[in-house]
Amino acid sequence: MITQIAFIGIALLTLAGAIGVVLARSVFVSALFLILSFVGVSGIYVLLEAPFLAGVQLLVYVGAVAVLIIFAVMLTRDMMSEETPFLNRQWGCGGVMAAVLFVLLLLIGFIADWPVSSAKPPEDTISALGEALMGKYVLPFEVASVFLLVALIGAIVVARER
Amino acid sequence: MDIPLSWYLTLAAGLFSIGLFGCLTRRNAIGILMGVELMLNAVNINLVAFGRYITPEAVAGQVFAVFVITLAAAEAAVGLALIISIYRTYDSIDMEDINLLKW
Amino acid sequence: MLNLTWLVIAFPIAGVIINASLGRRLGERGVSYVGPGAVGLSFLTSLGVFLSLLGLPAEERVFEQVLFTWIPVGDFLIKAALLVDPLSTLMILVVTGVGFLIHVYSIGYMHDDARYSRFFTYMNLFLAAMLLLVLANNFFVMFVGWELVGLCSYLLIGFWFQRESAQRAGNKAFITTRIGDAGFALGMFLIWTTFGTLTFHEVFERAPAEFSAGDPIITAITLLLFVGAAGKSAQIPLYVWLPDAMEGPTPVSALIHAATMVTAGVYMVARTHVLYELAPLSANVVAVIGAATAFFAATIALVNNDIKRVLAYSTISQLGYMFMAVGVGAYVAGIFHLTTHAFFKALLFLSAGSVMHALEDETDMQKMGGLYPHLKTTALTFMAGWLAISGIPPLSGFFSKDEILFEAFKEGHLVLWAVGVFTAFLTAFYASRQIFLTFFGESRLEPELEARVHESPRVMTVPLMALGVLAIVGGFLGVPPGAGSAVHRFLGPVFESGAHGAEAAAAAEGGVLQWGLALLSAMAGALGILLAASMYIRRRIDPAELTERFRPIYTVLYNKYWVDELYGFIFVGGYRAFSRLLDTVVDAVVVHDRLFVRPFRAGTDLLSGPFDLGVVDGAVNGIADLIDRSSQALRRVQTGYVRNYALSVLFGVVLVLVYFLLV
Amino acid sequence: MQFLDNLFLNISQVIRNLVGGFLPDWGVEVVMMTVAAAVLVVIAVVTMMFLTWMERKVVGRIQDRLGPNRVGPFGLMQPIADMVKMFIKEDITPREANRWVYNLGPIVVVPPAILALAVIPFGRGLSGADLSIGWLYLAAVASTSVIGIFMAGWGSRNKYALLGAMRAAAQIVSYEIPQVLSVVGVILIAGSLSMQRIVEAQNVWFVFLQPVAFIIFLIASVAEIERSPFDLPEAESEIIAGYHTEYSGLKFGMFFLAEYISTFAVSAIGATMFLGGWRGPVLPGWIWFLAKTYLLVFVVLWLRGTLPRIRVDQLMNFAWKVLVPLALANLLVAGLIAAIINPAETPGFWTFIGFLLGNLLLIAAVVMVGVLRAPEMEASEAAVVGAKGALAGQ
Repeated sequence: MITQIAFIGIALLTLAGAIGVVLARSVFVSALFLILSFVGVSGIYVLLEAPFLAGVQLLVYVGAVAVLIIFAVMLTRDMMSEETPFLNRQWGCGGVMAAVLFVLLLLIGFIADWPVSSAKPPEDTISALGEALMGKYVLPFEVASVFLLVALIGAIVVARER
Repeated sequence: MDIPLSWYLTLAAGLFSIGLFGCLTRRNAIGILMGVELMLNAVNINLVAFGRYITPEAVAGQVFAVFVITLAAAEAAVGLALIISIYRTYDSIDMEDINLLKW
Repeated sequence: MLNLTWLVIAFPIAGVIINASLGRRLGERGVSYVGPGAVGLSFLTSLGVFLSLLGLPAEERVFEQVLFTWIPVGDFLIKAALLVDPLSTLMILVVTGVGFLIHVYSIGYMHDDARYSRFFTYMNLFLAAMLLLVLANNFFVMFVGWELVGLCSYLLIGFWFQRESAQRAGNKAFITTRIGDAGFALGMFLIWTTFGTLTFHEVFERAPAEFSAGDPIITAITLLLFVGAAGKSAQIPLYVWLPDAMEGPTPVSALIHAATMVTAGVYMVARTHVLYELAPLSANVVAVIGAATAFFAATIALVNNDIKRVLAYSTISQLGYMFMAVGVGAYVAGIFHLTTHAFFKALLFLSAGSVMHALEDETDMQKMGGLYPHLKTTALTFMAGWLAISGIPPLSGFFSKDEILFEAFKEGHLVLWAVGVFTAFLTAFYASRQIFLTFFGESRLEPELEARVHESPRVMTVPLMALGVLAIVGGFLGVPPGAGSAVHRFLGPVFESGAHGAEAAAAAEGGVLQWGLALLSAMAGALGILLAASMYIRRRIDPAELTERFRPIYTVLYNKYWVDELYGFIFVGGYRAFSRLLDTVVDAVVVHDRLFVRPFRAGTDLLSGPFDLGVVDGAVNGIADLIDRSSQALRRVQTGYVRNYALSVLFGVVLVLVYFLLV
Repeated sequence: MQFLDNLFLNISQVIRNLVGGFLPDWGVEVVMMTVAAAVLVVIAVVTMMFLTWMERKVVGRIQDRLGPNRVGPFGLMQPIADMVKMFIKEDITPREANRWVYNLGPIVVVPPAILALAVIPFGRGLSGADLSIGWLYLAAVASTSVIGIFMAGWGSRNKYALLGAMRAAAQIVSYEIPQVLSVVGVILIAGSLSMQRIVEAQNVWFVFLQPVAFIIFLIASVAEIERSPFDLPEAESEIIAGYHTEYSGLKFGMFFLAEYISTFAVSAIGATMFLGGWRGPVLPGWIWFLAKTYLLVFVVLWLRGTLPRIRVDQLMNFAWKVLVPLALANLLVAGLIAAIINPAETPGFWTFIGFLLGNLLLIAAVVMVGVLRAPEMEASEAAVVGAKGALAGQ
């Protein structure tokens, strides 16, 4: 009961943040709404019994990605102006298509007979996750770290002033 | 477990569609990037929810969510670097101005 | 120790690798250590294998070692595996032992040759291949060794490739043996389709169980295998390459074309004796061809004047003896003769090589004579070989040859026995002729050459002496004749698997009969020697006069029955005529003109005119026009806005989702 | 003594029993959480007030002054007076400011600081919530503090405020990395992210096992909370007061609140992670904890009274070229040693010796690198000074 109330609250917060991202005139305000949405998703992870992901979500998305986006906003725009019109000319068409997609995804989510299991997640999710990352998934893990390094270098090279 | 799986799927679908809408309609390149981030978050919710509800004893869902987060971080870094580079070249990041690659 | 059998092959391979890669840098001295050293180590290993085999009870002396799985393709599974039993052990002892002596000899013989290290590379490679052939535990690995020794034979015969005759001889050997190899390969295929395996022991276990004696399939297999054996071991009709192979360096002739490679055929027949015992027809063919070859080659050797070619024909003749032995089921006798023959024929060749070395590569015996005082060591060792091959007791040739003849007689092949005895007489005659022409009588050398005649260096004469001792005492392996002798006790169990072999072993105690027969053939040999002595030493009978009296026979023999010319006429000439026919008639007239040129002209006339200009050009230009116009219209789709593309992708996604939801 | 040690736990048990009489289970949980949160907020506010007094006293003494001494005994009532002053000041909003963002800024700044207190173990079993992801939670919460600063800087529509916000963001994002990395060594030894577990693992204080990490943590933490000598975002001589230039009255007070709570929280984390937390002989655990925390608070104040502010270019170089590599090297050494001697099974003494040796080697290596590169560093310093700071130019 209480978790359902919590879910509805967090979900509404998340969706509200997302709508704010899309509809805010100012990109900076968009970014703030994005943070709201990220925090909401973090809450969803807590409800899903994934505390580690919740922490990572905050650390990476709120602490890093959002800050990066805000930096980019400040580096690329004249901060005193708000842009008009902030949507392009295909917003109507795009909106309809997105809505159609939403309906279709909902249909799939409700029609499909998901094989829900009633088993309990492991007691210590963090060690289970750590063992999975360092054991079964060590190769993708290493690839991901190399990927991050490449992205880091690439970002520096691309953004550097020549 | 008193929250049905479909609720999470609904939330993810909504988040995805909103992010998609942002991607399709924002004029600002950073806005598009934010739409992409929303979509990635929606995907992550799905991954973790499916992992929690269908294979709770394995952590595969969370592992993949970790990889997606990694990817998203890298994508944000490179994407924003590109945007800054574009801004230096065109003095604008309005995607309506950037249509060089056309007929 | 048996687990280390692979080392026997590994040492020569190591020698090959070292000499091939570092030969130039090692210099002649280094190569002289590496090449013979590798073989020496291989010999020591073989000795170890032999001793550990002796340590086992007689019935357990079979050891197989799988080195690795080589070709696993579905059912077709080939394992690189070694088979160590008394037969293969004796063979590797002979191969490495004689091979080692010949390698040592080669240090002196090949001294200062421009391609010294390459010679030893080839020799080591040959040894490795031969050992692989002998140690193989299945037909496929044996075939690999078989082909490799053929390759080495080609390389070594043509070693002095500056000489055109050497090139031709190499090609001839390679092509002739290839015909035999084709037979072997076909036989192998037939074994595979019949038994579904190529491993020796599986084939030999299943053959007697599944086929009765005289079964046509087994006969076909054995005949095909014998084609291979005949090619490799120079039997009628595929013997023609061996005399020409004398173009190679003499150690090669000694090692490959006398002691080891040519015996591969005998070895194979002995190895597959189980099959031959199931195919009496094939066994008879083997025996008859062997006897015929023995006689035939001996007659040619009577009149030949080339010191090495006489030995070559002698080799063919002795191989004939061995085939006769295995053909009549006297496998132990055949292998025994193979062993003793390896000793004395290697000795004869090396001694001949020593003579040539002294005479600066002169090979015509008519230009020699009276060399005994100059070349005492060589002459003495040569004479040991001479007496051995002539079957004079108690030298080695006597025991082994007589055992063959006795077995043939005992098995009831009286004709073969008679031919064998007569051939023994011929053998003694031509061997004696060779000795007398070379070392005795008056010198027919050119005077300035005679002054330079010198004995060979120690490195050559020591192997000669070692082989000489072996040729003299080797026969005692077969004493007392029959099942009690060392060689019978050692090899016997291998051949007892066949009922025939057991019976032969039991009846081998010949007693008086055997001694009587032995005396007869020894007398035949003595007669040959006496006849030769009276012709070439005492001059009681003038060889020239004899030639004149039997002019037709002499001409036939001197020209080697014109076999080469016959082959040339039939195969080469026939092929040429056939090609000419194809060229002038079929190709030029029918194919070119009627089939291609005229229809082609007519067709092109039609195509170039209306079709090309009208239909093709029209279609091409029309399509290009169409594409041009439609693309002009379609290019507007590429707006340059990423959002448009993304929207179209989304549209596609929605369509796919709708499809999946509806279907 | 036992009673004193468990004083607060007993109090909570009493409340639980009281409430449990008339509420369902989940209602009890809600009430207990609310009580804990309220207590934490009270602690936060009281701490902030005490710290303002303490700071003025300590810095005064360092500068050979008396500090506040008029209101109450030793001037202890001074914070109350300041608060009253702040309440009655005029609340100004710039005309061009984005009203929503401007007003939300100070409100968003405070929660991260207070949230950090939730997982800090004040005594045995005495923490708001003993999360299994303890340290990750702290890092995540700390990283969100940038958002409020950004909102304040951007919402003010003031160039100084924006510059201050960007400086703050760059500084916090940069120093977050060595801060997190330095604690990873501790987590490696303790084998858990949970704060309580980390404290329980400290038979030997981790400051002795990880001295280099402790120093890195201290420096990075001071930079995180933007205190002197890392107070560039509010460097009054360069950019007035940074992101809170436009704020006044209670909103300005919120920034103050956040800063002092952060100072306390960081010191508390340091005490927990490196100084053995509530562990100590004789006295109750929470007294030991407060003593260690205030020791670290004193060190932070001491730094302010002693060191001059560093330059912007030095700030970034120091983070990325010194602290991050050093933290990585430390992590490598700690990992190697932990792999060689399993700290969970080895007696404390040998663990201590092993890690101490590792750290000594590390320090020796750092000193060697420093000596070798000294001329080069000086040259690059000169070049940077000549070209002015990259961030200062924006």
